[in-house]
Amino acid sequence: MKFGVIIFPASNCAEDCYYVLSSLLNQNTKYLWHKSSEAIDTDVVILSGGFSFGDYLRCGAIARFSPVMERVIEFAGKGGLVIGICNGFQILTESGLLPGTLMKNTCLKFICSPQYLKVENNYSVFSKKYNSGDVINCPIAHNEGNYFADENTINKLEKNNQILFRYCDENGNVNDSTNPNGSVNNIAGIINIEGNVLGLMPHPERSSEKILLCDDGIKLFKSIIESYN
Amino acid sequence: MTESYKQVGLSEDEYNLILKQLGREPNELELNLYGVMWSEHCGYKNSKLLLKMLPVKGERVLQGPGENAGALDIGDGDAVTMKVESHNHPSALSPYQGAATGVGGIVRDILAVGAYPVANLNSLYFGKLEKAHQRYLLAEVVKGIADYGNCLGIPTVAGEVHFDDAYEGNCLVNAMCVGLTRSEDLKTAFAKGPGNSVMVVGNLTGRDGMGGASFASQELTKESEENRSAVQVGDPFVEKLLIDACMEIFQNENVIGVQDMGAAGIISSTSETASKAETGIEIDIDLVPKRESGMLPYEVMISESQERMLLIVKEGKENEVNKIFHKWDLHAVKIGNVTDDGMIRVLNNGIKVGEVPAKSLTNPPLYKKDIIKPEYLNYIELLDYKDLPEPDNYNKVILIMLDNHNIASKEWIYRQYDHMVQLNTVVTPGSDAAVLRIKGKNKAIALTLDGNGRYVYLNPEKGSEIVIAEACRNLVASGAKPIGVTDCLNFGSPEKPDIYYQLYYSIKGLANACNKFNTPVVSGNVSLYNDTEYGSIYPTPTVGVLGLIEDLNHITDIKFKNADDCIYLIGNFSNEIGGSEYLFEIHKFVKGKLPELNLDIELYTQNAILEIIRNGLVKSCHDVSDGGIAVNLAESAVTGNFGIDVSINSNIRKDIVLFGEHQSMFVISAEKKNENKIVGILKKFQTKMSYLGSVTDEKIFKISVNGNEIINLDLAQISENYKNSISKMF
Amino acid sequence: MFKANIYVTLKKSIFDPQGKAAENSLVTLGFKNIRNTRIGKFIEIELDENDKNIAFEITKEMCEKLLVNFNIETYRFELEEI
Amino acid sequence: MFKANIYVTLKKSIFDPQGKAAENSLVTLGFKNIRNTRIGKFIEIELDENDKNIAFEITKEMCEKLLVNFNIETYRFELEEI
Ligand SMILES: Nc1ncnc2c1ncn2[C@@H]1O[C@H](COP(=O)(O)OP(=O)(O)O)[C@@H](O)[C@H]1O
Ligand SMILES: [Mg+2]
Repeated sequence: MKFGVIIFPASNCAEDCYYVLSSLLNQNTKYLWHKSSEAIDTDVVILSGGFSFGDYLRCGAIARFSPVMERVIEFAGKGGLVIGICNGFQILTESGLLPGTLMKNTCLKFICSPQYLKVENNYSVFSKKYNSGDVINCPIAHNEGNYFADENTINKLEKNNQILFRYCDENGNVNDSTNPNGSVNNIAGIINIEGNVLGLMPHPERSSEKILLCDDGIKLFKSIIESYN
Repeated sequence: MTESYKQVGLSEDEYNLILKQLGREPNELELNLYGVMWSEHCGYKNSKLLLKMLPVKGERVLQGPGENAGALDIGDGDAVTMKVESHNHPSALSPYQGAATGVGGIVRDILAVGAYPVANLNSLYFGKLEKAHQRYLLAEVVKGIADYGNCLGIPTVAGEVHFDDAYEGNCLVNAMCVGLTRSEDLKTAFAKGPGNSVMVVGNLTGRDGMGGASFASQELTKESEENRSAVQVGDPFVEKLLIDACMEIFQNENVIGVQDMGAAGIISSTSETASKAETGIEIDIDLVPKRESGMLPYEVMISESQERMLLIVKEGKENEVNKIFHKWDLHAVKIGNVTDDGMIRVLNNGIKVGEVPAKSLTNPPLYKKDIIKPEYLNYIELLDYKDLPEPDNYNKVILIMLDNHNIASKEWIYRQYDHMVQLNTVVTPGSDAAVLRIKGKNKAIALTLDGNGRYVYLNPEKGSEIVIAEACRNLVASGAKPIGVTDCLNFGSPEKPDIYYQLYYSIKGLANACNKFNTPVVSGNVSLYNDTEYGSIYPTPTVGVLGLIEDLNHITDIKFKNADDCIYLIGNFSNEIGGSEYLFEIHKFVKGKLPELNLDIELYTQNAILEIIRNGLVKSCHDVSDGGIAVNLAESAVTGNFGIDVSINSNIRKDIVLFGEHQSMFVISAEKKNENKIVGILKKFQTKMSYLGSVTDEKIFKISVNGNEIINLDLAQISENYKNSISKMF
Repeated sequence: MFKANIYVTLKKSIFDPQGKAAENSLVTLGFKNIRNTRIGKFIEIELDENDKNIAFEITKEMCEKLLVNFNIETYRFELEEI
Repeated sequence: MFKANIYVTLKKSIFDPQGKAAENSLVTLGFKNIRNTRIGKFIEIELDENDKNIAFEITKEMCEKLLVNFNIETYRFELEEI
């Protein structure tokens, strides 16, 4: 399976994703340059975390206009798999590939911390290797992870099972006290209606190895690889 | 002309020296260049001779002081580079920008030696948080460090924060950066090869931080508070591009020398690189890409615009270099050439506007003063413990101690730092030291940044020895062998005899300890003139120490891991509590004798601990420091989420046993079955241990002294006081 | 030549934690009689364009394409001759 | 009752990396004839105060005490009766 990891100026988690895919999972992985307007020739595209264009103006707002994004939109339209992690999620919402907006955390601070997530369902290509209802640890590190969308949109997301991950505690409780950033309905990650585009604020690549925290996150990547084979 | 030297911060003698060296009067531009280059900040006039006491050589030293950052060999051809630097004055005036640009500056120092920055650390000292302005400073400084470092994708993995009235008018913000590279790829800052090109890369040059360098060498006064153009604005986005572009450019041989542009911008980077290489540099300021129009030549020369670097590039390779910067949406512009005449020659649109010998700019007069013992040191150590009432409720005392901001968890701060990016941070903030694994190798590095102004104030030499010893202890407790030091000397005005004495003896103390532990000083920084209307800060050397862990299995942290593990104490009690947090918090004294430190015993004990860790015999290890054994136990219990049942025997006072900051002391937890093996190893190092008790499933924190139970608290309460003390201030 | 002064504000219906935090601090400082504090953006751009109508169109387009996120924000602007 | 519209901008001499980045992006999007893009804050506060002079003083004080960082920023405001 071929993975492409996009490098936007200041996407600082691109190398981390690359490392997990190529060194830990032995996948054929390459970088995609933000200025490239060539058609995407990988099976999966990853928009990694970081601070594309310094997160100036609004997170993801400037990156969305990079030439490569036209290609990503085209690729997603044809059913290609796209994952946006953290800043990548922000770029996906700015570019309209996913609904909603990531606003400032309600605490108004950057939060870097281990974080429990509830896997809402395992029907998605991105969550196959989990069981529905699993509680996993997947760290967060963001200033703007407060997911917002209007009621209508939220209702649709709920109804269509597009919410893949929610913030919770160690025992899977999903409520205000287990919501780190103010996201509507504790939303941590969603997919588009077609199911081929995933955006999530937590960093699965940061919990992909036992020596660092835990390896709960690697199953997300393994889910994709398995569904391809 | 005659009096204008004063305006640029030079003395009459210094001005006369310039006249002699030039054989004529300097013009205004030239005078300004001397002004910044001969400031303490750039020229180290008052400190350079003292710094010679520090050991700088060792089998692992690849690059010592004199380069942008020091470098140490960690085996297999890998090199770790590091440096710490102060941004105290800018942070006092504009805490957010001051701290942010402090991070930016130190990262460029690491970049300038050709290394990829892998970790940031910081050391922060403020007045007490009960005061609104100090809360503002803390919040802004932390946000500045976070916003800048997080954007760069460099994990901020460790540091220290202290609160004491001594820093009320003059906070300390020291930033440290650590880089990783291959030994053969280390870069130096030499402008070699006449004919080669001098290029500036990165951001445009504007009127930022005009005269910041000489400004940082003056006391803060009401007037300088007005002088606010000295504040620069950071652009972490461009810095990140600069890092990525430089890493790419370093892969070929076109770049001969690299120098970051920090204090005194173009003039310091050109004169330093030329002076080191015994060459000269001619530049035309008209070629410097500027952000503002109408900048005067001296403004261009000394501007402290951030995110710029100077490159010495092989003649004819300018386009290749520019191409790579272009790819990253940056420019690389040729502004001049290396020459062979030893002069820094400044042209403006082809017309010469100034010319001075490079070496004369980089060799200011060096001063050595008489060393006169300050009056206060004659009585500060006098303290009769009989006058101190012994506490009657130890539950209350330990809760107060944990609630003390100097001791309480710093989680509110480090949550704001991305400490995980780059996927190397094995031990995250909140333990004794941060541990980063080296990808693809079975080894890791441990890092800490530490200081103790109160100790150094009470006894500059001993206090400074303790600072190094304690930093090394943090590494050892993490399973690492300390291998090298970077230091930042934060002191008051060296023109005051008391301060000069503190500086001298502090450096001597650092040297004693570094010699003993074989941890040479590979880089550092000096920040003097930390005085305000209220007086000088405590003399505060902060030291960043690097440790090496040669097997990932040896990585150790402070958390208790399993119920029924045994808790042991290693080391001996000291009967002195001068300078301790306990004495300060409970009895409100800053006096007395420091706890005894014997450097030989310290070294044995550290080696013993390392040996038992390497034999896989310990579950957790934590050194005794601020707040003593009681706080040490509470930290391991809270972070591991276990109770303890411990009893200590000693014939000294209970409060001194529990809260004294005994040196060369560690607490470990281990399985009972390993006890004999541990004892056996300790014997070889002439070190003893005593059994204290055990880790328990019951969430109760129990300590007895000489058979009497004097502390019995719910872990939840201990945890509440320890964890929320700082966050509840905001 | 015109200068566009663009005001980007959060939609009324959207909670503004930053405004709330600033308001709380102001109240703590003793400014008791204040409410509905909102913090938005004030963007200034100089346009090298002499026709006011064209300048108007350009500014509008910049807002719609990049400067404003219509999920959560709204905007208005004025043009000032310079 | 008054509403204070407060405009906080970076001082002219201070570099505005954010404005620069937004401008670069606008230029790439084809808006070529623009310059000096600066991004500041637009703060709205409602004051429960009927005397315009007092409202003026209060607003000024809020700016000076909290809302503006005089190291790098400057401000102006207007009051709107509501
Ligand atoms: N306290 C110190 N201990 C050891 N080396 C020091 C100390 N202070 C400064 N140095 C060394 O002196 C040189 C000049 O320091 P500095 O002006 O801070 O460097 P830079 O211009 O790279 O910021 C550096 O090589 C630095 O490592
Ligand atoms: Mg340097």
